[in-house]
Amino acid sequence: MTRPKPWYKHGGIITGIVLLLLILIGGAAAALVFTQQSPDQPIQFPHRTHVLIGAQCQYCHPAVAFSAEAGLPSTDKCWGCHQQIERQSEQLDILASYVESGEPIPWVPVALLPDFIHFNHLTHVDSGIACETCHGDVSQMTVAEPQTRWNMGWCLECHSRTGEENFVRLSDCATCHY
Amino acid sequence: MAQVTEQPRKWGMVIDLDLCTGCNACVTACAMENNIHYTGEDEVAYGRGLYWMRIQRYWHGEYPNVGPEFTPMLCQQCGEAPCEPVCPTYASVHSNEEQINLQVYNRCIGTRYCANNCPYHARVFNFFDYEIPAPMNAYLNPDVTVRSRGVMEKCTFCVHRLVHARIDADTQGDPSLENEVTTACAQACPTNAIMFGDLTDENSPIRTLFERSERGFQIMEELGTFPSITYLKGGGVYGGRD
Amino acid sequence: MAAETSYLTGARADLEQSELAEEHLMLDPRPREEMNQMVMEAMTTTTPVYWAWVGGLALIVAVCLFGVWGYMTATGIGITGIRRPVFWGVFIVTFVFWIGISHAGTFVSAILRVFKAEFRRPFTRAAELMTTFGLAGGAMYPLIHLGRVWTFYYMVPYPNARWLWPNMRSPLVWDFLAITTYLLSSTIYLYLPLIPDLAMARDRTTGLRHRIYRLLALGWRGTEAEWHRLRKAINIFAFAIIPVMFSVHTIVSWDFAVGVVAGWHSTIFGPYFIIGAILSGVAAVVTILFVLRSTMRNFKYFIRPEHFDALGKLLLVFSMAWAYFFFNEYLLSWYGGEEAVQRILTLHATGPSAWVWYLMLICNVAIPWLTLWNRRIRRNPLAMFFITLAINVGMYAERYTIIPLTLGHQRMPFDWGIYNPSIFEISIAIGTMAMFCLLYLLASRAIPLIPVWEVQEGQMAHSLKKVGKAHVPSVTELE
Amino acid sequence: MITEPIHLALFEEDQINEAAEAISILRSQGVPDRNISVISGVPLSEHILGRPMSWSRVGLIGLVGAVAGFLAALAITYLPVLIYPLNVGRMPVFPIPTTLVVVFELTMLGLLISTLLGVFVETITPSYGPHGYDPRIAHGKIGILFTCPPEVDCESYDQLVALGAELTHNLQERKLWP
Amino acid sequence: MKSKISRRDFLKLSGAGLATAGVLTGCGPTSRYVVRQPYSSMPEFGQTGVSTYYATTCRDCTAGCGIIVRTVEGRAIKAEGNPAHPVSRGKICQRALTAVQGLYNPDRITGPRRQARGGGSVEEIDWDQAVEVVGQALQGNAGSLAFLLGGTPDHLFDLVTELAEALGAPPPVRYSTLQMFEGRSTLIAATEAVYGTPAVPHFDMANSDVVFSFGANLLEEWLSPLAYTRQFRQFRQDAAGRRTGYLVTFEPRQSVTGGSSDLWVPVAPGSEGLVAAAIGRLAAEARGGGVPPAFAGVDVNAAAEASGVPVETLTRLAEMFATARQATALPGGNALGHANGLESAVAILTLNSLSAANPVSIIPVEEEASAPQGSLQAVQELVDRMRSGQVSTLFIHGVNPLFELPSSLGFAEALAQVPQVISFASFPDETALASDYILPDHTGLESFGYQRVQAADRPVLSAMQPVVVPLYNTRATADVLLAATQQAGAGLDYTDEVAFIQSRLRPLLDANDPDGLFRADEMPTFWAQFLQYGGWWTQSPRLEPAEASASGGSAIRPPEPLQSGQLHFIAYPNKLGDGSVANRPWIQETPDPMVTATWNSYLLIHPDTAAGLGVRTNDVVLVRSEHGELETSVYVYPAIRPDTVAMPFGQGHTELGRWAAGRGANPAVLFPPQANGAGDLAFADTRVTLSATGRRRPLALIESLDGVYGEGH
Repeated sequence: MTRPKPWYKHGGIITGIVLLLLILIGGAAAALVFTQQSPDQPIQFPHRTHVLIGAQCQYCHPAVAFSAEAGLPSTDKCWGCHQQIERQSEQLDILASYVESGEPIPWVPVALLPDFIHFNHLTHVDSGIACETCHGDVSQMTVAEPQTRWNMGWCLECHSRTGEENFVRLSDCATCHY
Repeated sequence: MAQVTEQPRKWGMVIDLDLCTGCNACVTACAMENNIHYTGEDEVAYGRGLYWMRIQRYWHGEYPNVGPEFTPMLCQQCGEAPCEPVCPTYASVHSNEEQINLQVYNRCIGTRYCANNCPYHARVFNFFDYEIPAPMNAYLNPDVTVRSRGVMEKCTFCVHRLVHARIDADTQGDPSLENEVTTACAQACPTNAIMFGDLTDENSPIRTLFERSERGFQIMEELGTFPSITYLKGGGVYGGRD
Repeated sequence: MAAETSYLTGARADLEQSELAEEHLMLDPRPREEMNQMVMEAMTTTTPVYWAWVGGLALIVAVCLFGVWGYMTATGIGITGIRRPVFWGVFIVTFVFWIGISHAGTFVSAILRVFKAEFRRPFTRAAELMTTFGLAGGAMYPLIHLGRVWTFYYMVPYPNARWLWPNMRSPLVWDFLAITTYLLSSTIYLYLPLIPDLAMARDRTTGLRHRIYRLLALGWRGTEAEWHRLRKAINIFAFAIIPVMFSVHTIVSWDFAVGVVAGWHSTIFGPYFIIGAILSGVAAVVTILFVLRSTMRNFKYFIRPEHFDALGKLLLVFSMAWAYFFFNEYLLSWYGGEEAVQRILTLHATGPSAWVWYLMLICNVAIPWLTLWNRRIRRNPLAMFFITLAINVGMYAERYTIIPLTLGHQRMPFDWGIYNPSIFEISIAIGTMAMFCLLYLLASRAIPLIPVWEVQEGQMAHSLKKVGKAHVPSVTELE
Repeated sequence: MITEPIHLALFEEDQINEAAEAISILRSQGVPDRNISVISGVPLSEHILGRPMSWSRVGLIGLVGAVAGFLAALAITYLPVLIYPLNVGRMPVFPIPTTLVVVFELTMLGLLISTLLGVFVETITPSYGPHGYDPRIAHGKIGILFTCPPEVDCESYDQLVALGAELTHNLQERKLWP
Repeated sequence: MKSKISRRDFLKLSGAGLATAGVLTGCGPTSRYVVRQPYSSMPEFGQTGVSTYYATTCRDCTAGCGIIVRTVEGRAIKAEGNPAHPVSRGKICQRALTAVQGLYNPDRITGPRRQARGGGSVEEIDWDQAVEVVGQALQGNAGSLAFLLGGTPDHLFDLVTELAEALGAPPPVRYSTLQMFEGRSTLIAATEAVYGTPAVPHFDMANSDVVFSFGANLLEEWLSPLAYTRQFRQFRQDAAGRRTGYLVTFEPRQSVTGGSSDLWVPVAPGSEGLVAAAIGRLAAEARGGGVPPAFAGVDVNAAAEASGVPVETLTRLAEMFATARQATALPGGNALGHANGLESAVAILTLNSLSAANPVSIIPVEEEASAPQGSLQAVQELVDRMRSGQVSTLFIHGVNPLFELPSSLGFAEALAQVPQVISFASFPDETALASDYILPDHTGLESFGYQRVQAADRPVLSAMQPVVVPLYNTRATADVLLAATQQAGAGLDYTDEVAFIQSRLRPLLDANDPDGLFRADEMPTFWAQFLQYGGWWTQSPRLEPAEASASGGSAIRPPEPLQSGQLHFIAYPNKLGDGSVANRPWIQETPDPMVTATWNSYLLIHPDTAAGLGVRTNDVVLVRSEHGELETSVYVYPAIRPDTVAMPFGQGHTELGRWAAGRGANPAVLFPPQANGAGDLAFADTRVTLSATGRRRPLALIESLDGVYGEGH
């Protein structure tokens, strides 16, 4: 006489559980991978090339010096240089088409914080924080790549290194959330 | 932020009830500054208007010697705020830097405990996602978070202005920039009945009024909340004729 | 046991004995096997009416509780009647109500066990089940009432990247911890004495049920070591769960009492709430015992008028205790003369919602006091059913008075507000009620509702002793 | 472990005195206490049956759990505010009265959960004594399981039967869990 | 400037709403859904992330307050007071604060259209067609043209006046409900009668120690609410914070001003002038030195009886007035909006001459300021012309006559007689939808212009400039008219609106006033500073004390006694003003100061009267006058005369978009078409009867009625 198989050894149930787990894990993994990839940009802007020829970050993103936001360069600014130099890439033709049409270039922001966080570039630049501290080494990037470490603990960790009396101010909720 | 070691400030407000005409300009100014949603007739009628500030109007006397008593009521930014310790998630928390009471929207899970425990009824709740039809959402202030459904909100003493003023003062090396900051209600108030300033600043015009005015009182002082707002009693006779 | 019958001679003694046996379960022993069969029969008998109830309740739970909750999550808490300044309404009232109900099991099975009140034996489990399911219903409300339920985990202390933990100074976190503790421990406390009965059921079932009971019975054989261990564990629980029980409702009361809200800030709230909770819990036990007795097979043997009688006496005592606390709270607040509190107390009695206040007093004081002194009423299960229902209505009204009606009339008359519960809130409250009934219905057919071994143990310990010319029941201390 | 055959002497539920007598007979026959175990449908204390006290560590395990809960409570109350102090309502950062509540709850939670764990662990821990079972136990019968060397068998069997026991020999060891 | 602005591109945060939703719920990478569109060319005056502030002038009433609008990346964020502006001095009222909700109102008219009147077919046209339509209309018989404008003394009025003159058309007719409610024409006429100059006088309240306000709701809606509220502050407290000043208000309904006054005297409607005259007589007697002829004929007892104010009170107040260092009497709309309004105004103004120091002064007037003010009389003449078919084309701008005018005037019927109606409204208001063409003007925050400020202590020409690029396909009415004029060859040779404005600035530039806010050698610099500062004004006050010519005032007729069952009905403007801002949700949601009501109309009624009628707050009553009827909820108001009911103006729109339409009731249907001696509507002479309907419609109140008025209120 064979004992009946316990319920948890039925093939269907095992398959179901395995499938469910796969879906959950797969979904989580896909979400993780997906968020860590650069989104499609209208132009495959080569940050690397521009850094290599010596362009400073603030040349194209000057607003960091006077406002909370970094800002994106206007088409005019791109064209200011690129109409002078030889077009070596078909990406520049895309730029040229935007210049002709006068349409804004629909960049997809990568370094984007939620609405309830009021990050201020000005103060960070003013206190000498280098761009790559947060944005990674763009000299190795084509289009901007998302950084994995942006979370509140990371912000606070850096703030806590500014010294105890500063940390009172820099750990205040209203520093970022209002 | 180059040097950040000076004494923390304590922001405070003085509201002169003798000058308050009850015009409600502060209410609208607050709404327009802080991206406060309108809620519509039915919701207002049911006590769900999102007023961070409201003017209470009581009556005194009998006809014909009858008259209103106006009290602008907003978050008192208590030193010992009853709303703070009851929040399970630190969404209502005291700012050591500004000495005000903060509401961190993204941390709020909507228990509404703080609102029950606020003796001033200064807190309002986002019962729904209130939509502002396009293009009207274009006027939303980018410095102030747009609150979503299910979070508590309240007067912030225009903390975004305070933070921006501090950043300006620090980065431009001009501390006076921070002294000029004021809240939207005080800025709008046609009679200057609402005055805002830094209570730690010796030269601040409101410091004397806040601490020493003989008309000064604080609402529900007996609860030991240590409000940051002093009201100056109105209606009485002081100094002048009659 | 029945060994003493030889002492009794004559018809009068027989009559006396049969009367006593009819009266007392403990003096009406049946062979253990027969009792086992009775319990198993009750557990396995299902009628179409039963399934209709299960189906109906399941539908109500699905629609009124989870459906409406889902709708509320999708649209916002605004579909309730909550408004400024009444930010807590039916949800919190029902929450406190369920937490109160959940005191029944612990009171019956822990306190009565500690004090060796023998009449508890047949219904400890029924009461324990109420605790667990009442808590399950109550514990949902802190989630339901959240504005953003999807972020509820901010309340859970877990390591995170934000450097932020829950605020351990908030009564809501205490609530969270206390309810978690109480839910877990009362579930365990339900489970431990169940093990021997599960073993019994294991030996009498086949198929899926057998496998489940086998798993749950942990290989129970009934050896001395197992009994010893079980008893020790039960003793630890009985003593430890009593302070937990007190702490739970005290902390629930602190949700209100720590506030500066006029009418809430009272040091008496802790015991006041506990007494209220026990009152409503014991009343709910009576209610459910009546339902069990009249619907389940063989239960008329186990649940007898003597139990209603005993519980009725308890209810009367607790009703008086509740009235004492109520009066205390009322008198001192009134005497204290704080304007806001006085105004609230006046409004409770005269305001637009005064009927709630009067309902509370009628149901909690008038009805029990007028009826429960009478032994005949106490021994009438149907009467007790209605009386205890009324007590729970009264306790609901008490919580309603304390929460929305007090919140609506705080220190600033300009900002008073009257709260009107919406259909959605009421539906969710009904939904949890249905969920409680549904779980109970399902459990009644899943586990032995009578702790047979405890009944047998009690029957072994009881005997009739001749004192002078009378035969009186006597209890032998077997432990 | 025990390879010797297991015998079961079953008594009716009201034959407690006889069962106690049977145990002393077995003992006098040279069956050590560890080779006897009593199974019953209601708890019968050792004193009633004249058995050595059985022991349990449930209490100790519970105590350890309580201490663990206590420490966990202190940790989650105090450690986070040490890292990142947040000020609420001008309460002290380490307020003792509020901590007591958390400490109490978590201590009790630790105690109660570990008591269950103790029961569970002790149940699944291999135990001494004959491992037999008879479902009639739950009918209220009292069973005495024993193993004994073959030389003492006949005499003791007779004595047990004389006391009213129903004897079963060579009981199959049944696996009851999981 | 204009071309620069039109080149400006928006930074469109198109996905921001989505991002907010996504992030606040904590799901997913928002960067997937947000597209950020940078400038294709960065305007040199806009920097990313930095606010830009533009000074302009509020157009929501005729006071002409200077405002500063904060813009961020091409979006107008918030209006704030212009600290330099002599009218607002950095302060602001609710209406101006919500200006951005007008600008971004989703119900705006997005382009020129031809339509069937009364909401029939709508046909989008382009601006060339629109200009052609206007041009053809202008080419027709000039005598049959009619322009109906709002009351604001702005550049458009000047342009249309000039245009009408050039075409030989009748001068533009103006109407402003707010000016009607403050009785501005009556005030100007009375000022001419008393001081010899037709102007809006300036009352020096700040330096007075006693102020008697006869129906002037100066804190809420009078000549210049912000300027007079500021004066009130100085009057109420001196620089050291001591309480000074004693304010007495004479009005049947306690207004915001009455609420802030030291003594509120509930006089019978229409008897304010009598009271003023009686006080004048008593004060003159108390002061000695003879009673001025204007007050000589006053019977104090009769005045006391007619007004319901005891003689003792009058005497006490008169003594206070006589002994004050400087006492001011303010003639307000409630006193002037009666058949005896002009005489009352004269009496009240004359009362000022009894003050020890003269509180009244006149601003030296520009020649335009003497242009006719809007009044009911002028509109009535227009209606008569329309009705008799003398008008072929009616141009309407800045006014909503179908809503604002008393319906008893018959404007709606007269409008039907006009073959072509061209509206320049920005919003689909009642009149715009009853027009043949809507050629939408820019809203105030999108347009250029100037406004002459009439109620300041100095000459002020307040500047208007666009703070954002026009949202829609709208066009400045001035540009449309100029283009059409050129098509019609009518001989106005301004290239566009800005050129016209600059031509009007030229005299200021040339005058080179040393006290002017700024001076410049040529127009571009002057223009730039004009826009930058938000206008031109003199740095110091420039007031000429007004000398009363001692002439005898005519006798003031006492008000007609009420017939049985009748009540006085007083409509008053509150936050909603003339109702044109009723489509802004936050002005609707802002509570009324005295009633705390939002979003709807209500009828203020004395508790005793309400009890007699058997109604309580929130009950609906039927209000009936000889000329019409309406239904509204009641608010039992303790500070109103028992024989008077009052109702705010501004609700009761049938159109004007989602937030205004179908809300409340419009008291204009009750007004009689009678005018007072100066041609202003005698709106306060309305008599009504009330009847309860048995229905109940709760008002959206901020207050708890139970809490404030006790249970059962």
